[in-house]
Amino acid sequence: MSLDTVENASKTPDVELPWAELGLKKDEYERVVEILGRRPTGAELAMYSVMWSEHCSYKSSKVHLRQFGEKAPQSDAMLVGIGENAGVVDVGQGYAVTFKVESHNHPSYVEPYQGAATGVGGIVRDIIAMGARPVAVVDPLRFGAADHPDTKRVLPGVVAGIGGYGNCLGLPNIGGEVVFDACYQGNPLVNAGAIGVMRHEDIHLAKASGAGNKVIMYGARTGGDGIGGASILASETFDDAKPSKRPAVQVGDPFQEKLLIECTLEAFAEKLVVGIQDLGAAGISCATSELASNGSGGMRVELDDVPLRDSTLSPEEILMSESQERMCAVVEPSKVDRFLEICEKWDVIATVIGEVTDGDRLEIFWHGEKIVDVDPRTVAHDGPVYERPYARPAWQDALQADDANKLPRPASSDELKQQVLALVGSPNQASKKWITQQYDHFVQGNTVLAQPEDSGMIRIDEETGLGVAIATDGNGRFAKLDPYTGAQLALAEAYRNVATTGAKPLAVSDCLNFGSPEDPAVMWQFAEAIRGLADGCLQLGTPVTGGNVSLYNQTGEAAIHPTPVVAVLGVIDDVARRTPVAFQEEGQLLYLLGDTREEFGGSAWSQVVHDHLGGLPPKVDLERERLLGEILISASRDGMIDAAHDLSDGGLVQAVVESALLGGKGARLVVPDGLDAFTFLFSESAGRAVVAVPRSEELRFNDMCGARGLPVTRIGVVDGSGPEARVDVQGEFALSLDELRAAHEGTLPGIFG
Amino acid sequence: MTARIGVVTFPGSLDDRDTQRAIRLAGAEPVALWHKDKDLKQVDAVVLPGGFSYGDYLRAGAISRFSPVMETVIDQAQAGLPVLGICNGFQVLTEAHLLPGGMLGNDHLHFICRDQKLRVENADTAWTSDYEAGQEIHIPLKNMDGRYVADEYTLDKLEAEGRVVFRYLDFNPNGSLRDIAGITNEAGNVVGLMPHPEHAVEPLIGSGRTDGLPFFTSILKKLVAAS
Amino acid sequence: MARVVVDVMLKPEILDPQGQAVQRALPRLGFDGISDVRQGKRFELEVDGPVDDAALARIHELAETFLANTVIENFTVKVEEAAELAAGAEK
Amino acid sequence: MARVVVDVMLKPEILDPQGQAVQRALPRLGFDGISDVRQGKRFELEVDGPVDDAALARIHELAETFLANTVIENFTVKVEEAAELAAGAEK
Ligand SMILES: Nc1ncnc2c1ncn2[C@@H]1O[C@H](COP(=O)(O)OP(=O)(O)O)[C@@H](O)[C@H]1O
Ligand SMILES: [Mg+2]
Repeated sequence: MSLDTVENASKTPDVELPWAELGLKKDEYERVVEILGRRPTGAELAMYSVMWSEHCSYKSSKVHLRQFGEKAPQSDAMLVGIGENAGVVDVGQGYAVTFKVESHNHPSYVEPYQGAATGVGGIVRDIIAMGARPVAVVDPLRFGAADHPDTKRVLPGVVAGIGGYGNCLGLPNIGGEVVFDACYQGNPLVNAGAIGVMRHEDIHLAKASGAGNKVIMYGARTGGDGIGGASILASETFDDAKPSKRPAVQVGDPFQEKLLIECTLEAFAEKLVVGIQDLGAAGISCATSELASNGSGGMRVELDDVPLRDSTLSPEEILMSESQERMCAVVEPSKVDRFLEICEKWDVIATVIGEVTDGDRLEIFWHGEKIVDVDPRTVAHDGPVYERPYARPAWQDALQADDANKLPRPASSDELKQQVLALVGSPNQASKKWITQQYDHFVQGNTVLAQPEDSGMIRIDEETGLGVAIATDGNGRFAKLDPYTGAQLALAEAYRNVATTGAKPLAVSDCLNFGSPEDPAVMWQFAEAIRGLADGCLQLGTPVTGGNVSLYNQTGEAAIHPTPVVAVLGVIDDVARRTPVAFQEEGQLLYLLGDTREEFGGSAWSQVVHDHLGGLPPKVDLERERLLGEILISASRDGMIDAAHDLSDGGLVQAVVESALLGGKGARLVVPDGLDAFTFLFSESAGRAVVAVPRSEELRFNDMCGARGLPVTRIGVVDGSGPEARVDVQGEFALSLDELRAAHEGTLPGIFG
Repeated sequence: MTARIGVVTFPGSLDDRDTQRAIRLAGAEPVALWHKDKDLKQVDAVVLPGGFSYGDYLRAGAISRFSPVMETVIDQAQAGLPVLGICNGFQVLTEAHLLPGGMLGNDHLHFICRDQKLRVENADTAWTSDYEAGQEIHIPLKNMDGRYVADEYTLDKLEAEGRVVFRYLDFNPNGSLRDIAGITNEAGNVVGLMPHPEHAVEPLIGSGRTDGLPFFTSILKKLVAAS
Repeated sequence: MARVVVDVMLKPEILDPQGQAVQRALPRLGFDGISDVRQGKRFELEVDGPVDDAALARIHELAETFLANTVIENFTVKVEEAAELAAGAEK
Repeated sequence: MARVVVDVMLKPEILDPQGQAVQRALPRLGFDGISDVRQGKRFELEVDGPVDDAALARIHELAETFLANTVIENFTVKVEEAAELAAGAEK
């Protein structure tokens, strides 16, 4: 076909374009025609179709996501909010931290290694684009049943890909999740998060301003991978029946990305960059239209100047290509030479591909002809907005009525003991070491806490000991039972995990993984989860700084559990005060903080022992979470506790077993008055943690909790080490650490090793 | 008087800054060296740090080994300059034939990151004199291609000449022959090992131990004594 | 016993970072005149029994479902002749 | 333009865990009758100009000094014939 220029498009209004194949709906196409006042060129159509896809335009989610802004708590810490590549938070001493979580679910099912690897690559470029040096990654993951044959294909590949990319970039992996549930069988969730650190003055934004400034593309050459718009295809139901719909997968080059990091940071340090944008989904279409529409003027791009890996690519393909490891910078003309020099130093290919103009149009040329002439705002920001219908599903009542509290409980101490062993050895509760030891925790030499701690913690200033902590949590089972509460429970857990290590929670990022928005039941789950999260963040005073929505995680009619994953970022003045999970010393007293109720809906116990999901999730009390957090932070700052572990899935017994195994020290537990042993051990009531208090601090610690009104119960003592060490629930049973370790650490190697 | 210890940055080096920090904590002066520069800036010793230089593409260390800086390092190492290769640096040293044998992918085919127990077998090298022979230490290990291999003749020779410097204890993390974690050349000035001593220099960070610091104090003492 | 070789290469449109890294190193090593390098995998399978059409069909299936991920890779299956085996012997 | 292929395989006496992993997986996938699998690397070099003896000698040297580490690996160099190129085309 001959080149479809703007001139040509005006002259030939009746030419049929393949808008449907590119994922546009009829009314959306008509809207494009209306905006342009003519039919789009092929290149323009390519841009609108990728930028207006669900993945890039958030067309189904936008109306709900607004709540994060509307309900945002007043926070002095927020330096850059939602809308940029990633949010930025002030952590004091002149430092700012940026963090974000993203999904790479669909590609990771098709090609687990590369899908996961490029997921890490993408999130890290978002962090660099803010001006920050990436300092750590986290990876919340969800797979189908652990013993399903396809999980053996997907999980090892995903883990190797995350490790392969992150390790090669030199980013310590300091946390994440691994959850197994049959609902994720055809739709594994591969979320990846990254944190970056910069000085306040180094914050950079994605905008192109200043007429005459040059637009420089640098990094990898543009190739034919990812064309067909992985972003379009991530915007539709994943349907095995249509292999042609499988998104093209790209191969990542972490080495190239490492060079990108170093050369970008060097350019930032010399103040060479006016605006910057990474190339992710929708490639050049996205980068140019976003840079231009966030800036003051227009932009003119010579597409011929884009370095290509394949000279046969058409301009449409170049615009849509999602080749990895590319960035776009806006640089003043006088600084271009220096910028290119730095790229050359790092062996990074860099080319001026255009410039910022006075006008307000984005114009793209190919072989001297104008093939795109659009208002960039219409591409980047004026995508369609849907008010999708939503309705509480008919089955919700029945699900909630199927009360887990009525399930048969262990009838004898021996049965209780067997259930404890089954729980700590179940795939979801088992040690994730087989996975996390494939990740580098040590690189950069600033890792204070990493897996399996409650939160990962990184030192950011060697002199003062300033540090940041991050935890990611989500519980699709809770969210299925009640999406509003489920989202708040995810928030509460991540918040608690951060506070348990001694850091003060500051801000939130999220990754919202759901089924098809075209299903009103899914849309209801989505709306409820957002409402819950936004209300929760308002109450806790932790603003949402950004995040990601992944819809269409669905095969046929079967959607995944609604799975909002929440990341909470915290700050700690001096990392020397951090609190670890492991029991440190024999004789220290164990206290349970918070209230324990009969709450088993969605619990690990109900899943492991009864393969049951029903009832209501645990209640959330965010004021209590805040109080618990304050106590944990004060106790760590003032040296009143030597170990702490938050209680979440698996309840108290899971937490005590983990702390005991990590420290190599046993525990003697006494069931407190007013609780039966079963509820004491397995309840999943929120707002709780267990702490180990040195005897010398007992009074002070009790006084503090009493004065603040936090319920605190003495439940036992750290006791025993070496081969004799046991977890002894007095009057019920005792299990040796060896036995517990075998159950807890043997599961994943048994399946995947 | 202190010693100047160079740390080479190859494209894809990751632990270069960490190694500089370790050198500083030991009391010596770290000097950044760049792979495209033949000039060693008159340093008294060189560390080739860990990482994935050139992405470990082709073979770990294979491309870096041909960098301009390595021309000088090879010459001077043969003339006695103390050189330490950590992880990727060790791989570069075997590719450059400054140390015998080769490095292959871990036998279990996964990357592995753990706090590794080692025995110091040779405390007479330029980099290990602050340890005692037979001492057991813990040093973080993290690698994909950590399997040390050499033919039987070479292995026997290394053993006979006391050139096995470190051996894995309790657990062989990568299938290295004869549990070898680190070796030295005949002169004892060039040492390579897979574990990362630079990540065991501060009590709060990483594994929480400081068993790696003696590497850097050993070389510092030797250099100061020599000057 | 016969040897069947399965070669697996990234599809041409897919980025091959390894091949690129090798190619970029060549000029430094003093080699020019090589305009492209692609790096792939070679599997040598020792097959018991005769390598007839049925055996080859099964190996083809093995390559397609396991040795290669056809989303990003192409493969070829070849029987290595005795002569070739000798010629290509270790150097 | 011609294509020269360099195949690099681990020396036979060196453990090849990748090959072994493939071989171990075969029964699970329902394949038997394959007694050994070795996995190596295949490099496809696109050579400008004629592939004469001089060019081959240089590629041989390239393989020996760079593409293979002869401490642990063996290699072979082959010119890929046009016929083969066609026959071995994507499947
Ligand atoms: N995929 C993963 N990557 C990194 N760390 C992980 C991953 N999965 C689990 N972890 C870590 O293992 C530990 C236990 O996980 P989990 O039980 O989910 O923690 P919690 O219940 O405190 O949220 C945590 O430190 C967590 O960060
Ligand atoms: Mg926790």
